[in-house]
Amino acid sequence: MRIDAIDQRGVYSPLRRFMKLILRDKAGLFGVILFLLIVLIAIFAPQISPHDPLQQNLRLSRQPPAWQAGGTWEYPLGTDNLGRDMLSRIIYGTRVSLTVGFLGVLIASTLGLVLGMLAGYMGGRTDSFIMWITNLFLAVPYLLLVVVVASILGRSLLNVILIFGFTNAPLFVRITRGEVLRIRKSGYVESAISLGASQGRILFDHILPNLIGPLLTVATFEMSGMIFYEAGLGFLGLSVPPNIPSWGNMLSAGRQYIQFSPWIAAYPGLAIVFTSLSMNLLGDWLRDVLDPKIRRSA
Amino acid sequence: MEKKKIIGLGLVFLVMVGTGTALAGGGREAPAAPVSTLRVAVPTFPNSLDASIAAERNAQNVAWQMFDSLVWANDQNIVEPALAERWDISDDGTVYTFHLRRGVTFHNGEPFNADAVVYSWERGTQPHIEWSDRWGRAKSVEAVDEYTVRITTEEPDPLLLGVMAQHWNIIPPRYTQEVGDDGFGQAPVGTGPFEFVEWVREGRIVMRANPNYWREGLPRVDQVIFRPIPESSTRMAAIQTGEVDIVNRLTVEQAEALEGVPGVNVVTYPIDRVFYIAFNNLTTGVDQPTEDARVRRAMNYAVDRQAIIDSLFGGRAQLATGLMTESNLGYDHSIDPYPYDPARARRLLADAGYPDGFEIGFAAPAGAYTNFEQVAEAIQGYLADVGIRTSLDIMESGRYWDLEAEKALPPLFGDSWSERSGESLPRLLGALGGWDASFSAWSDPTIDDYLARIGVTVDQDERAQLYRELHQFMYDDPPFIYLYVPETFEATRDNVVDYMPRAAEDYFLMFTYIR
Amino acid sequence: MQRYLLSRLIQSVVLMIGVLVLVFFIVRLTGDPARLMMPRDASPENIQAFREAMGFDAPLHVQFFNYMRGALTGDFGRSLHYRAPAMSLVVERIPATLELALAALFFALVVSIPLGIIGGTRPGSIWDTLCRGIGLIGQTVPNFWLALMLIVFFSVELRWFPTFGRDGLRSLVLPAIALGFFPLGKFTRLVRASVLEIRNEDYIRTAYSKGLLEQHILTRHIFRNVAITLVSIVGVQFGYMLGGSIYIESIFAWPGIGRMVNEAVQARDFPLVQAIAVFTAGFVVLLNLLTDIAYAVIDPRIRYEN
Amino acid sequence: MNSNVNSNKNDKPILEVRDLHVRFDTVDGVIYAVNGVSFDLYPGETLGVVGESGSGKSVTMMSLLRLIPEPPGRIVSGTARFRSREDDLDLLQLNMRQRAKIRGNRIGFIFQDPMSSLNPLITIGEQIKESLERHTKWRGPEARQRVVELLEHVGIPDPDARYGNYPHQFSGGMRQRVMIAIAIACDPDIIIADEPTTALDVTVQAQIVDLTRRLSEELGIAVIWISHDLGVVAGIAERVMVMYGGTVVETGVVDDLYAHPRHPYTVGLLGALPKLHENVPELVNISGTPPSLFAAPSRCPFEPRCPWAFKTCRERRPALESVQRDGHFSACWYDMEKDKPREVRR
Repeated sequence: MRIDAIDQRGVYSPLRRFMKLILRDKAGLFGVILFLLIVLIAIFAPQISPHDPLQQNLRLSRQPPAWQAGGTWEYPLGTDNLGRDMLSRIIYGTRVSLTVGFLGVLIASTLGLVLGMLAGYMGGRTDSFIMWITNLFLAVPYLLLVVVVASILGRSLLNVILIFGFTNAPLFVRITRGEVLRIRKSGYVESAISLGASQGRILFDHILPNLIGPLLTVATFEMSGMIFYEAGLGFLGLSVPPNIPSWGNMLSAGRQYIQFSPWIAAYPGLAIVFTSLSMNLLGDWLRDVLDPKIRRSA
Repeated sequence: MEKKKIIGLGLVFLVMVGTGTALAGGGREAPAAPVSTLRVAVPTFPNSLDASIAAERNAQNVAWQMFDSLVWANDQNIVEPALAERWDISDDGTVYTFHLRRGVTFHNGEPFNADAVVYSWERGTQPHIEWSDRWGRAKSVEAVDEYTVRITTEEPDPLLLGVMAQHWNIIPPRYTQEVGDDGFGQAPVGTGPFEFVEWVREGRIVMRANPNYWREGLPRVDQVIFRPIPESSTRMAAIQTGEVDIVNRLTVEQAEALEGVPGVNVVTYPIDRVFYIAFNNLTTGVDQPTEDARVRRAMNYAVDRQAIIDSLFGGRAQLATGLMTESNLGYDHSIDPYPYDPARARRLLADAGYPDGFEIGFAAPAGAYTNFEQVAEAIQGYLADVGIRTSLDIMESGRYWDLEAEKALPPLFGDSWSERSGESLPRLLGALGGWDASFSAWSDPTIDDYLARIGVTVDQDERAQLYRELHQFMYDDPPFIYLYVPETFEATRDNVVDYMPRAAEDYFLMFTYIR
Repeated sequence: MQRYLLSRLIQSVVLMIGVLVLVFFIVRLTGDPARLMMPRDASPENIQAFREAMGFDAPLHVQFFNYMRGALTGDFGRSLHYRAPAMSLVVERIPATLELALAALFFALVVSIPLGIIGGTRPGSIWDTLCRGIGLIGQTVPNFWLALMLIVFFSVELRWFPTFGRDGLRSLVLPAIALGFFPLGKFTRLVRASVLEIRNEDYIRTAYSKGLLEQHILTRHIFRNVAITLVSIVGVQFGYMLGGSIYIESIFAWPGIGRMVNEAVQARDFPLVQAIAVFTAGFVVLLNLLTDIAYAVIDPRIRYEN
Repeated sequence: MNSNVNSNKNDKPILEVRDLHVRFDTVDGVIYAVNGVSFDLYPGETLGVVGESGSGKSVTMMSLLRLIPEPPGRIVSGTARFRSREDDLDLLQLNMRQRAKIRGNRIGFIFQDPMSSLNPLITIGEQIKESLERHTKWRGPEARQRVVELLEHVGIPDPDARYGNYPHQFSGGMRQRVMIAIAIACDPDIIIADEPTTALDVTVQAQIVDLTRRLSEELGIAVIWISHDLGVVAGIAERVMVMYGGTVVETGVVDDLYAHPRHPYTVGLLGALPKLHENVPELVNISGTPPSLFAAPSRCPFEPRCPWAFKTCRERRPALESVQRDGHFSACWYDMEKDKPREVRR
C-alpha cells in the first residue's frame, strides 16, 4: 500500500549518507585521501619527480633536506649517499611498493578465492586437503618463510611479488572458506538450492558477491602488510635488486647513515609508515562501511 | 695508522734466529705486566674457534689470538720464527727442517713438541677441515726427534711458509683427541698469547692472557672479550658509547662521521683487494677489438678512475697499477697508475684501427660490492666518451658468478679479487690462468711463463724480481682495466695503543694495550 | 575435554609431518640444493663431491626417506657453517630468543591491555584517540627502523641502555620494546575492538540490568571474555615475533634464533635453515596447541564439551 | 484477576511515565523511536505492551533505567516517577550510581534471548549470586544457599548441583528460568520482561508465562510484559498497552480492549490473533510496512496503512483520549464505535 506516501523527508539522500559515512570517521577520511594521493603519486611519478631517481651526482651526496642548514630546494628532501634525489626516489619507490602490494594481493586473493571456494563449497576431502595445506603454511612463521624462500630464489621484483602472492594465499583461503560456509548456511542460498539453481549460479550469483566485502577489507590490510614486509626484505638485502629504488632498499642503505644523515633512512621510513597508515585506515573504514552490523550504530 | 718498523730478516731460507723481544715493536709506554680488558667487536658470529675450521676472516682473527704456528708473518709480510726457532730448506726447495722452540707448553699444560706438529698436520689434512687444502701443501710432516720436524713438499712451494703462518695452528694432541673436533672448536687450546676462558654462544668470547707465553712481555692486556655485532650501525653506536674498544668493517661515511667524535680514533688502511674490468680472449672476447693491446691500453686511459674514487668512495681508495697491491711481494712502486687521458685513448684507438670506436658487451654484478654498480655505470660513460659503446648488463650476483665460472660473461666484465697470503700469485693464477682457472677469461703465454716460474721460485728476492717484471709487463699489455684498491675503515677508543691491523684485515692483539 | 585435546594433538602431529615435507621441498625449490648450499665460487668438482657427501645425488624419494628418518630422530644434518649438528645449534639459541620474545610480549600486553580497555570503554574520548593512535603506529612503524632509532636516542644520546648484547635486564629493554611494538599495536586494537564488541553483548546488558557497577562488570564480565580473544592472538603474535626477531636480534646483536636465521641465510647454510624452519614451525604448532588448551581452561563451553 | 485490577485502582501507581521522548542518531538519519509515551503501572499488576518490532515498546521500557545504548540513543525528555515503599524518585533524573541501585534491586529485567543474555564464561550460580551480593546483605555460603533456593523457586531441578553449571549446559527454557531467578533475586517491585518467550518454543513459552504469573502473584511484583504476541499477553496481563510508531495508540483492560478494540491498528492486530498461536509472523493482514521513524511525527503514524484514514489523520497527530469504558484510551481521529470521524475540538 502507498509506500511512496511514506514520509521520506527525514531520510538522508544517498550522497548525504555517503558523505556522512566518510565524515563520521575522520580518520577513515584521512586514510582514503592519503591512499588516493599515494596511488596518484605512483601513477604520475615521472611527471612529478623533480629528478631522475637513478641520476647520481656524487658531488652533491648526502645533502640535507631543504629546510635544514646546507639544504636547497633543488633537492627538497635532500640527497642520498650517491647524491640521488631523495624525493624522486621516494616517489618512484611508491611504484615498487604499490606494485608489490597490489600484484601480491591480486595473486594471493585470486588463489585464495578459488581454493577457498572450492574448499568451502565442495567440502569433504577436497576441503580437508586444502585446509591442511593452508594450515601448513600458516604454521611456519610468515617472515621466516618469506626470508628463506627469498634467499633461495634470489632478488627480483617478480620473485618478491610471487613470494608475497603465494605466502599470503592461505589467509585468503581461510577467510573465503569461512564466508562460503557462513553464506551457504544462510537462508537465501538454501532456498536457491531448493529452487534448483545450478552450482555455478549459486557460486557466482549468491556467494561471490558476498565475499567481496570481507575480502576487500582483508586485501587492504594485507597490501599494507606486504609493503611493510617488502621493506623488511630490503633491509635484509633480499628484496628487489639494488638498482630499483624501493623503500626497503633505501632504508637498508640509509641505516648506515642514521646518526649523521638521518634523512636518508627517515624519509623512506616515513613513506612506509604513511602508506601503511593509509591502508590501515582505509581497511578500518571499509570494514565499517561494508559490515552492516557495525554500520547501524553510529 | 702508524706503521711499525720491524727489524726484519730479508731472506727466508737463511737460517733465522729471531727472538720475541725483537718483535715487540714500538710500544712507548707498554705496561710491564698485562692489565685491563680489551673489548673487540667482530662483525660476524664465529662458526668455530679452531683456526683450521674458522670459516672467514673475522672468525680467524678471533681464533688466532689463541694459537701460534711454526712461523709468523710480520707487518711487512716477512716470515719470522714462531714456534720454530729456525729452519733449513734443502737445496731443491722441497724439504724443510724446523727446529722447534723448547719449553713451550699449551694452555692446558700439554708440552709443545714435534708430535704436536705432526698431529696438527695429520688432523689438518682431513677433508672435513675447512682449510685442509692449506695444510695439504705439505706432502708429509715427520718428527725427526722431539724438537725437530721435517716437512716435505711435492714441488718447491714458495708460498708454503706464508701459508703456514696463516693457517697452521698447532694444537695439543691429547686434548684434541679427548674433546673431538667439535669440542675443540667450542673450547680450543693453543700455545698463543691468550687462552680460552668462555664462549657465551653468540654473545661473547672471553680470553685471558697466557701467563707463560713464550714471547716475553706479551700480551699486554690480561683479558680480551670479543663481542659479535653484525649490524654496522650498531658497531658504530657501540664505539661511540665506549661499550667496545675496537670495531672494524665500518663504511666510509661512518668513518668520516666518527672522525670528529671525542674518544674515538678512526683507523683506515688499504686492503689486499683489487677491482678491475676484465677482458676476455678465450670465449666471448675472441675476435673482438679488445684482443689488441692498444685498445686495452686506450681503455685504461679513457676512464677517470680518480674521479670515481673521489666521488664514490670519498677519495678513500687507491688507484690500482696492476693486479698487485702495495703490501704484496714484488710490488713495483715506480709504476704510476694510468692517467686519465681521453685524447691519448682516442689516438690509440685510431692507431688500432677504431677511430670511431666500437660496440662491445659489458657486465657487472649487482649488490656484491660497495657502489660497484655505480662504478660500472661511470665506466660505461667514460668509454662512451672515447667512442666505445657498451651495453651494460648489471645482473644478480649469484647468476653473475655462475656465468663467470662458465666463461659466459660478455667480453668486458667487472669483478674484484682479494688475497690473504701476502703475495699476489694466487690472485694472478686465478684471474689469468686461462682455461685452467674457473674465473679467468684471459690467457697470455708470457704471463703463463712468469706465473710458472714464480710458482717454483723459493727465493723471496728472486720471486720479488719476477713479480716486478710481470707487473711491468701487465702494465704495458694490460689484461684488465685496472680500477682501485679499496680501503677498510675501523675505529678504536683513543686509549687503545698499538692496534695494528694488516692489509688482509687480520690483527694480533698481543701487542695492543689500553692506556 | 580429553577428546578435544587428543584431537588437537593428533592434528598437530599431522601438521608437523606436513611441515617437514614442506621444508624438504622448499629447499629443493631451485632444483639443486648442492648448488644452493655451496659457495658461489665452488668448483664443479667440489659441488659434485658435496652433492655426494650430502646424498643429494640419490633419487628424490630416497633423499626424502633419509630426510624424514633423520627428522624423526631429531637429526637435521650438520650445519655447514658451524660444523655442528644443526638442531643442537638451534636448541642452544632458544633461551635467548624466548627471553626476548617473552619480554616483548610482556611489554606489549602490559601497555595494550589497559590502553585497549580504556579506549574500548570510552569510545570517542581522548583516551580512545590515543588508543587508536598507538594501535595504528604499532602496526605501521617498521620494527628495524624503530630499533635503529631507539639505539640512536636511548643508547648513543642518553646512554641509558646498552647498544647491543645480552647482558642482563638493561640490555633487554630496547630490543624488547622494538620487537614488542608491533604486537602492542595489534593487541591494543584487538582489546579495544573486543571490549567494544563485548559491551554490546546481551549478557553485558544483563549485567547492567542487575545493577552491577561499571568496575565490577569490567573485571568480572568483560575481562575474561577479552582474555579469550587475546589468547587466540597471543600465540599467533608469538609466531610473528619469531619472524621479527630476525631484524631485532641482528641489530642488537642478540644471540638468538632470529639472528641465526640471518646468519644461516647469508652463509647459505641450508641444513641449518632447514632445522630452524622445522623448529620454529614446531614451536608455532606447539603454541597453537597451548592456545587450544588455554581456550579450554578459560572457556567452559570447550572444557565441558563431551 | 479482576479483583486485582480493582484493588490496584485504589493505590497510587508505582510507576508513572510521562511524555517520554527517545531518539537515535544514526548514519541514515535521526530515528524518532519514542515520541511522547505516557503510562502508569500499579503495584502488583501485569501490564502487557504489544506492538510490532520497531514500535518503540522495548526502547520505552529500557530507557527508564537507561539500558539502551547511548550513543546513539538519547533520552530527549520525559519523567518516570518511581514510587515504592522506600523510594519516590524520577528514574530519568538519577545519576549512574543511583540507577545502579534500582536496577536488579527494585526493578528486575528479563530479556528476549536467554541464549545470549547469560555470560557464557560464568556459572549460572555466580551470575545470580552477583546480584544478591550487590544489593543485599547475603554473602558467601548464605548467598549461595539463597541462590539455590531461588533456582528451586523458578523450577530448576537439582538446584544445588546446577549451581556450578555454565549457561551452555542449560536448555533455552532453563536459561530463561535462570534469568527470572536473577530478576526476582532481590525481591523487586517491578519486573520488566522484554519478549521473554519469543525465542522459546511453544510448550516452554507456556511454562515461562505460568512461572512469571505465579511469581508475580506470590511476591506481589508488578510486571511489564513486552511482546508482539497478543495471545501471550492475553494469558498474563491485566492491562494492555498497544504501541505503534513510538507512540501509545491504545490502552485498556485486557478483556475490554480485546473485545472492543478502538484503534484501527489494534483491530488489525486482533484480526491476526488466531494465527499468532501458530507462531506466524505478526500482522500478516495489516498491509503496508511499519512506519518510517525518520521524522518527528506530525500526523497519525498509522495513517499510511490505515483503511479508515481521512484528511485530519494526515494533518494532526491524535492524542490518547478516553473512550467510554473506564481506563480505555485510544489515539485515533476515527470513532470505531460510531464508524465516523471523531469530532475534533479545535
